[in-house]
Amino acid sequence: MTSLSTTGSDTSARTFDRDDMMIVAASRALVGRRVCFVGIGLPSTAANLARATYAPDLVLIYESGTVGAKPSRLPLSIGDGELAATADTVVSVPEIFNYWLQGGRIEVGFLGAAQMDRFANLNSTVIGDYDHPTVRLPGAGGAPEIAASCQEVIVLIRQSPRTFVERLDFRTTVGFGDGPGDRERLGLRGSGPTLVITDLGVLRPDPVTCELTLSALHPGVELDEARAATPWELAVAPDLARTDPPSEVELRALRALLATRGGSS
Amino acid sequence: MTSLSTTGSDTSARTFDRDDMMIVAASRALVGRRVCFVGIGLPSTAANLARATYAPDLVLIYESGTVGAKPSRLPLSIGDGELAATADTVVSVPEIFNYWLQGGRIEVGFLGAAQMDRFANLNSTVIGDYDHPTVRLPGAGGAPEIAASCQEVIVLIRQSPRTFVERLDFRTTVGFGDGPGDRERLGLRGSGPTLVITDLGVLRPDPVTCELTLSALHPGVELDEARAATPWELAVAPDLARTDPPSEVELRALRALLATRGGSS
Amino acid sequence: MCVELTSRGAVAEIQSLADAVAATVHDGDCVAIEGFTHLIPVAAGQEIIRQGRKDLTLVRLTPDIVFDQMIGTGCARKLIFGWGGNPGVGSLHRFRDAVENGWPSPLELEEHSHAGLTNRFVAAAAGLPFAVLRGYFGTGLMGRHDSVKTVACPFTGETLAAVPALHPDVTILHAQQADRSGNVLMWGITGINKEAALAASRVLVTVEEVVDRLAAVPGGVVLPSWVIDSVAEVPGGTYPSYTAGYSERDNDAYVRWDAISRDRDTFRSWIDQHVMHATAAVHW
Amino acid sequence: MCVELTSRGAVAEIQSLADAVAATVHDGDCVAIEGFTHLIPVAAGQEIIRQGRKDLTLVRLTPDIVFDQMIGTGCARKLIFGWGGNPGVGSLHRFRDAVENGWPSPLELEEHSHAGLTNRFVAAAAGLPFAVLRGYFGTGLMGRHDSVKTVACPFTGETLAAVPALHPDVTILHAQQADRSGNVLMWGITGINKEAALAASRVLVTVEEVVDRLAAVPGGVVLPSWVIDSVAEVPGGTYPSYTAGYSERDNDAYVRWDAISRDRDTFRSWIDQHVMHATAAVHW
Repeated sequence: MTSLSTTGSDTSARTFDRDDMMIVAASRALVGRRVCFVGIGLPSTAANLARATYAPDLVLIYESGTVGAKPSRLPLSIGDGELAATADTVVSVPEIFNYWLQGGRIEVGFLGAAQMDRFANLNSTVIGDYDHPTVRLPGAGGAPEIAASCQEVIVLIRQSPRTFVERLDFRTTVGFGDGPGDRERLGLRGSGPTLVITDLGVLRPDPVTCELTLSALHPGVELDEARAATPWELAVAPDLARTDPPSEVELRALRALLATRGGSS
Repeated sequence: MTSLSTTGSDTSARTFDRDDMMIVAASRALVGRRVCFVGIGLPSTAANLARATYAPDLVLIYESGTVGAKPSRLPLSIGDGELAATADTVVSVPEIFNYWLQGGRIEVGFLGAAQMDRFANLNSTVIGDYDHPTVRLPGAGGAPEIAASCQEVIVLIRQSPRTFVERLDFRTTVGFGDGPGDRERLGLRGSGPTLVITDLGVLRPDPVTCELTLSALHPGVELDEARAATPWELAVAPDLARTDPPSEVELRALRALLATRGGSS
Repeated sequence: MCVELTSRGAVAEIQSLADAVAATVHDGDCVAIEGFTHLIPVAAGQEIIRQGRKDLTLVRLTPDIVFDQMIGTGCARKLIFGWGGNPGVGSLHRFRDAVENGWPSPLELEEHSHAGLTNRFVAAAAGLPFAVLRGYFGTGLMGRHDSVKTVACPFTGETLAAVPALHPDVTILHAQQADRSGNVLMWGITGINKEAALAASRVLVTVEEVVDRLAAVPGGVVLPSWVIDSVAEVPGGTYPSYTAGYSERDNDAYVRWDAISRDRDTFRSWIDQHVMHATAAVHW
Repeated sequence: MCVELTSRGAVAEIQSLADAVAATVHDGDCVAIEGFTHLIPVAAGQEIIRQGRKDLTLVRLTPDIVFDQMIGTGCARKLIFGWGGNPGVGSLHRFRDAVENGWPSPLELEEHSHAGLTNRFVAAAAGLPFAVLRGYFGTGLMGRHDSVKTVACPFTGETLAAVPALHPDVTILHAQQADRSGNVLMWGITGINKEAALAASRVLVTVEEVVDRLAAVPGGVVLPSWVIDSVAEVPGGTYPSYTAGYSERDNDAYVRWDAISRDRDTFRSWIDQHVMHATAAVHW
């Protein structure tokens, strides 16, 4: 993957790759948010980067029951001892799902997936037919209810014809279903995916059609590349923006965070 | 109330009244039981007497969430600090009701009431009409579900025409409902009240009719007195027994227990 | 039915008891005051009396002395409850007077078993419209109001009882400690406190003390600041109930209450003397 | 439907891991092995492999390495689960091989979301035939098996998802401590452990140590001896998972597992070497 650098600098501290940009963009999306439901991997890195930069009071909730975790190093699993040790409180799994998530107390949930369609529905179950899959993926975990009950959802997914698909092999998690009104019909109370952050740019649902619309491109990415990575006719916002590259502060904090990853990565 | 003494003794340690006999009889009913749901008052005294005598490993569960309480003094409320401090674990009220009681884990529950009918249904809600009561009683509390979900129920109630009634003013708690088959029809899973201990004797439900049948008289009580205290035609077991008077060991343990009651009584 | 999901405005504000009650409790509100035989926020209830709140729907598994006082002073229009008595002593005379004689005003009752009312809180905390339980069947509590219905298990066909979620406008609790960010710690018997807090639109917690760092204790239950609106430091605020680690239950006061509350005039002069002219926790 | 209420025979028996597994786990059983990313009873699962149990229905929110081993050695006929992966690493290759290629035997799947399977345990622990949740609607998980249905709220008319109670024949857990009476203490992330225990007919708990008196720790969860059947002392019994206060997660072992498990022969010789000839917790 090509590395880029922030404008007018050639120090290595300012070199970043597309994953870095994705994580930084996700961390920025958390500024002003209060309570975030976090999974391991990019979401956890982004949420902890937000804590380390512009959202020091962000409350992190992990599915394992840790509420208000303040890890000093990046956790490697959602049940990392560091999360429990630094949490305001550790509750049971039924309580996390029933009282905290379903109770509507979580502002933002982070999700990833193997496939996403234009209505931000997600597949993390199988590639191929369910009963005779080509690739059996891990499955739903907490994703369906995170997408149902968080007030907003941010999807982090790399953009390619393999991940952006016309038709999901399996719908694990509902974004906007088949389009406008579907979330309400299905009784899903949160607003759904308000933001999709990829390695190429940022997409937001159209307020009328619910279809994902490219609203920003990351530095060094041209519209043609985003279009090529999308098997459907990609909707593009008239005021297509350019993501600010990671600042020196953001990159330094990200490097410091990644350096804390214990064990193997 | 007249005091009696155990056979052949005139020491004051062996003097007992009818409440003592009731408590001792109830404590004996717990021998061989393992897990008991306890309310304050006579049930708590009886259960703790059982622990102090013949059932040292009896697990006491109070509605306040204390599981395995081992109070060294008689509690004055079900939320007494002594219960929490000596318990194996203290759980929430939803957990006590849903997991421990409704989950079917309690062997014996103790209940009292203001009124009882011949099918051991109980009233602890009102005397008189519900909407214009003569006496507004405290209400149901945990009683209906204790009666529904404990494997067996023991009722402790003083026997008089005021407490033993043809027709309850309000049915707070189901014993055997309107008779055979009613518990099953209502979906009540425990066996219901298998034992009613009064200040005069012991009643058990007839295995066929479910009607309470006098099976034993306490020392010093004659059948006529039990009949006079019962407004309906009291069924009497053919092998009507005589309760053994409290032993010296039982009375000494009871006195010691009552002496631990802190504050006012 | 889609329910609007909204996040709370901010972390808890630490304020005086008077300010906290003024900010969170309004005439006509549905007010749950919990604490199961322990951690009963008596001082907060008495502040509601001082502020003259009216028309409240009061909710509590076990209405006891503080509810007797609130009912006797005319704060309540309706009571949702499971067991209303003076624990270990007997009747609540002000409650009885309201129900039996309509004094000082009639009191509407929505009466449940403990398990039933507990599950109304559980459903609300869990963001569900109802909860299922084994209860009520065959009792006179069924059919007396519209908050108990039945539901069939879609797997076994079995009929079970259902109760609707109960969302108080405000839940009031007492806890041992809050930290300076407004995170709250309670331990010992915590009853239905967590569910009552998570069920409510607003949460007020009185605490024994505000500390720099919450204690690390076995059995501790933490409510994070961001689910609480107001915290007020009220040492001894549970009297004559108790706060494990801080105070003991005054059993004699419960007995004294029986005498005080039997007579309307005695009750009123007690309220005048002990509640109306006080500003914090009242010991008597 | 009336369910028979029966009390357990006695308090927990403290026995060897081999005896405990032999006593509680039988061919054809429904076996829940829990521990949410922490306290995973890996050694107990490996003892089941050593004893050659067959035809098991395995239940776990998050099947990981130990389930991969049990599936790859042919213990399982069916899997009830929510998320089956190698956390932080990727796929479970033995699980994939069973699902994708039927090796060593086909594996029937009953797949849920975490919230759904969680509530199957909750319903069982609570003695209810089903639980209600907001979930499944609009997803491919709905209608795939008969363990998700719908139920209408009798108060609002709203349609919600319902899942049936899950009663395992045996639930296996790991905890930090047991006392000599068989009371068990666990702390840290305790996941669905309490509900899984209370849902089951039999309960086996492996512990780091048997002590005279359980520690008094914040966040401790106690399961009393009278809801447990067997306790076995297996220090390090969660490796490569961890036990807070006793061991740390071996993250590298999870990565090594990826390589070991990719190839059937490598997997089989690893099992032979590390599991079949061991008697207690296996470190590798």
